[in-house]
Amino acid sequence: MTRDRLRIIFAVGIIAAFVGLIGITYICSSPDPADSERYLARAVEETGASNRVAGIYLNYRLLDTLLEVLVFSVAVLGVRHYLQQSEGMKLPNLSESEVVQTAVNFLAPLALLLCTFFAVFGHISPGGGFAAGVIAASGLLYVAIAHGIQAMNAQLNPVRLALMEKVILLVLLAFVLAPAVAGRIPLTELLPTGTPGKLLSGGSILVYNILIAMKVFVGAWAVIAAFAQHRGEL
Amino acid sequence: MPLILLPLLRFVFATLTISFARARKLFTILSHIIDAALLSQLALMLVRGTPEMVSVGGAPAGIGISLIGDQVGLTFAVLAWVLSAAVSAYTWQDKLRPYFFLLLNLLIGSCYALSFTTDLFNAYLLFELSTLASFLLVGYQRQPRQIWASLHYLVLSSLGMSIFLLGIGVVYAHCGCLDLTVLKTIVKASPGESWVLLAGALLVAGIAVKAGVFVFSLWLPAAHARAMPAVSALLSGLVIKMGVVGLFRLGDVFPIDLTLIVLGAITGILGIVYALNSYDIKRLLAFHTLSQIGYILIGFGAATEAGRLGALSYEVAHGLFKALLFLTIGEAAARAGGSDLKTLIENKHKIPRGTRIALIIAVLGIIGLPPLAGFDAKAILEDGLPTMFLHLIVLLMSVGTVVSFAKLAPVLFASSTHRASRSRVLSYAWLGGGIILFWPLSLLLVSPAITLHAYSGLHIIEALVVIAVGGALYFLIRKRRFRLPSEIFRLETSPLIILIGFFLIYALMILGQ
Amino acid sequence: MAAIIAFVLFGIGVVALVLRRDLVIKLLALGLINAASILFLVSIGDRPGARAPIQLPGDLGIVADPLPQALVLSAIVVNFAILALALVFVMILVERYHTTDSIRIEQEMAREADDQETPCL
Amino acid sequence: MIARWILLALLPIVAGIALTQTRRLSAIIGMGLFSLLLAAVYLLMHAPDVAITEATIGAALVTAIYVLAIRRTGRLAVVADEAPGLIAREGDSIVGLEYEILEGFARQIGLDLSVHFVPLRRVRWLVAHHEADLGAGGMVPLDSGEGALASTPMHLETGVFAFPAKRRSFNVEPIQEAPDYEGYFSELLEHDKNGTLSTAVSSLDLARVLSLGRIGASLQDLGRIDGQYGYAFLIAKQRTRLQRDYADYLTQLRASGQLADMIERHFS
Repeated sequence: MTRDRLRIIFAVGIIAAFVGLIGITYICSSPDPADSERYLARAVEETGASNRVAGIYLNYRLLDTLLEVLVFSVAVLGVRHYLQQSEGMKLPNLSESEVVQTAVNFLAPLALLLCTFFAVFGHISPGGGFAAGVIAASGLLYVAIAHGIQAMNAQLNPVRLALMEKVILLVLLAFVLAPAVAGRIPLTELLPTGTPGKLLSGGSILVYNILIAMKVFVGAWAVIAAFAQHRGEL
Repeated sequence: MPLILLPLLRFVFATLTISFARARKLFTILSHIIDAALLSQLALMLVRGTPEMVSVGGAPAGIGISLIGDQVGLTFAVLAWVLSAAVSAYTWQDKLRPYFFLLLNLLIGSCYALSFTTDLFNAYLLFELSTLASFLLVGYQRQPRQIWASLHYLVLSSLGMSIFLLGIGVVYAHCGCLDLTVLKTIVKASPGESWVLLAGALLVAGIAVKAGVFVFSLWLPAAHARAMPAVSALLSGLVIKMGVVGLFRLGDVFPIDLTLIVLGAITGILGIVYALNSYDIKRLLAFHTLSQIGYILIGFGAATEAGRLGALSYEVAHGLFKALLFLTIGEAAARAGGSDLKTLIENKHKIPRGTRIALIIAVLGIIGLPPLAGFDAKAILEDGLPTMFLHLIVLLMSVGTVVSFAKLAPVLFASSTHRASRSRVLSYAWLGGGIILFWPLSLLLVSPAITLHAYSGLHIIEALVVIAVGGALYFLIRKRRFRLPSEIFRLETSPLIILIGFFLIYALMILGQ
Repeated sequence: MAAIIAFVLFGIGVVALVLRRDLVIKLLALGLINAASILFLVSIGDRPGARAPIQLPGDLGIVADPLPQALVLSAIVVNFAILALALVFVMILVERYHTTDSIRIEQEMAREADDQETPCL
Repeated sequence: MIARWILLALLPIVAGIALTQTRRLSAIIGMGLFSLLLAAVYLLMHAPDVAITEATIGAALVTAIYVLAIRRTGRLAVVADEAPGLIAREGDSIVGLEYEILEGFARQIGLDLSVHFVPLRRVRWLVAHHEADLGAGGMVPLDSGEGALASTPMHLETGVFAFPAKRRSFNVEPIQEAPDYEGYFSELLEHDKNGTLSTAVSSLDLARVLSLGRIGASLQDLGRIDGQYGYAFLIAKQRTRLQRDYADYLTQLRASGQLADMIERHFS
């Protein structure tokens, strides 16, 4: 008992010391916001996206975003690989009550609308491909809750979805690679930047947002479906 | 352009491998040929004195993500290519899912990208990508112990990466940029300020978790010992080195020379101590990975030209012989039915001849017999050490290496009628050839004057004496058993130890200014 | 101030990671640790009197620094990937050992085949 | 501004509460709430993109997969203390009266039966914390007032016997509790060999007494405790629907005479 308590005190002590040390040092070093103005001076004109975050995310830091998509794909792949190997089993239907059905009829189109909005206007207003994809996938989850995952899976063939995911990833990679092969190194000069604030502006950002939204939608749905079908005992 | 194409093409091949599983072998050959062409183009540019540098994204260098093909990066990229080829050959005939090769390609791609990037956040993402890929690779066979080791790896490494992210935050708050080349001038202009110390300590502690530094990489022995041989080889040869390359890059910016030396000494000595007490050979190799990282860190921390080059060559040399050791021991263990020493000795006649010869070369390489890889790299490194004390530590580590590998001696000699498959032999020959021909090859990296100096009589005698002393010591202490704390490797304790390690780094950075 | 909260959250996460024995809760703690470092990054970009970084050219109002926000988007996704994959591995372990208690799993594993070095020679 | 401070101050509190929960579901939902709060904080920190991403990924997606993962659909999870005759391993299969009842019940409500053998103390804990649906293996019904646990109707009569503290004299206080030794039945046998049986055990039910006797343990001075006892399954108090289902099933089993058949087969 005392040994356990000692352990707890020891752990909390060390962690508190860590938090205290970095907290105090950081506050005392008094960071000056003016130091990080570098990115503010540029951006909108260069990327053509009035949402500066999208401009940085899909233009200056395109490589990061690509890596992020890859990380997400690895996660989807891993989840699918490990959860599918457990033997094929009959899927339980979730709930099917009237109320849920009605709610879903209202929620699912809303999710679709939000998804489209976030993906298409991601360079003008907040949003972006990733959020759009996840929202669409959760919309699908509502539908699945109402109609049962089994019915869902009959309509959305997992194999075809997996294929679609790969194709989208390839298209995305091709889109990133095309300028590099053509010798246009910054990787972002494929489409004109246009006038910031208009729908067709921001160069390739719009295309990337839509591609990422599709990719993430398929991936997120695959993850959700894998977890929903798995009859674990956790 | 090759700088971008190298990683991106690997990612494309990764996707292709899983889309068209049948054409996997074609893709493997194709990707290695393309990579070789691109790498030689980069090497040519480096030799001409104009290393390629590009900035990705529509922003000038320092704001967008910059990639640079310098010596450190290119060396590591070449190592990645060599090991990728070796592992591809080793798994040529294995019935593995396309999923495995996808992860392999992603891992190699992220190694390429990491060796060139100078952007902190990009490095963070690459570390995470490689963590996830190797996490899945370790658990590939779904054995519970692999899964547990994998999970441990993921938890610690993700904790480390969060610490790294805090470091990125501190850097950005003060400098407004994440590019190491720009950071260098800013940090040089403000020596000894508290935020420099804080940011440096956070970044170093975060990377150290991935780099195989002893008090941080507590996940390493389990993960490396339990994964498949091909995966262990990559983890030990490459994934650990990603962290080391990260430390090299940070070493150029932050004042962490003393930190690296002390961490190197600690990990070197403790790794040896644990290795001496290991009788499961895969575990022994895993602990040796830790101890060998010690050489590299000490060499780099010495901050001399020869020390730096020695560290780089040792990084390559270690990648070669450790990968070969893991591959051969893996096959031997599969044939013998277990990887602990007793089983290996009892079934040593089942080990194929090709495997045994490769194993002998690898062991001779790691204990530093002239003129193999270990000797060459170690000699260059020792030339760069400024003080006698460091020499002594390095000598101690060398003796320890010999002592712990002397255990393997009975396995090495036996007659056998078994034969290894052709692709495996090719893979062994590829790595073994690298170990034997290391000296001529190292001329590409190191100037001839330094390399020749390494072959002075003194070094050769020293290496032979070390081997003799190590062998003799082994006979003296082989009956001794001592218990080492294994508590620190548990999931409940290791996060705390990482935090304690952070205090150590912080203190060393204050001392080292 | 938000930075301090972020550090505190980081601390809470590590405490839970070390002291809670349930693996699922350990993973949630890991998610908290990541979320804390993300909060820290976002807090850097914020400045008094700023607006969200969405503006047309020629608009000279003070906006929050967009770069940390862009970085953080990636970090959130990475966090999700880690949590999902780790959860899958925990599920596999639970199927094998019927418990999520990390210490019990360690014990079971040690009992199953003693991982301790078998001395020989 | 004030809203932001309040939300920021709430963050550690919510995180702390969420991570100290014993029930996993509460912890997961707590962390989902934390993510939502975090998204609100981001919104107030002028980072709408981050807020949207955090709300969709951190709050929705992560919470969704964690909840999906911990829900045990399609399985009737039973934890049992091994009790020969009632529910016990025999080679690779499981046999016994209770197992047969459970099998039938699981089939009736359309679930797969999965049985895990754990020590007795753990059976109670697991059922009480909703980690398992039913607890089996010679469970004697508890007083209804006891914590989060309830018991199903009895399916087999039994007696409870008290072990004297010292073997010499027989002077048993009536003990209300069910068997309260710790550990597996096989561990009990170890105690018998060591002669420490009476200190390890205070009371035992009939099935275990019989099997102890069968192995040759000395059962002198054993006293029957007064009262009506029977075997039942443990179930969490809140699972009223499952309780009702089981009660219906048992009544049906009894009415059709199948239960009597089973008892006959297993205990004669």
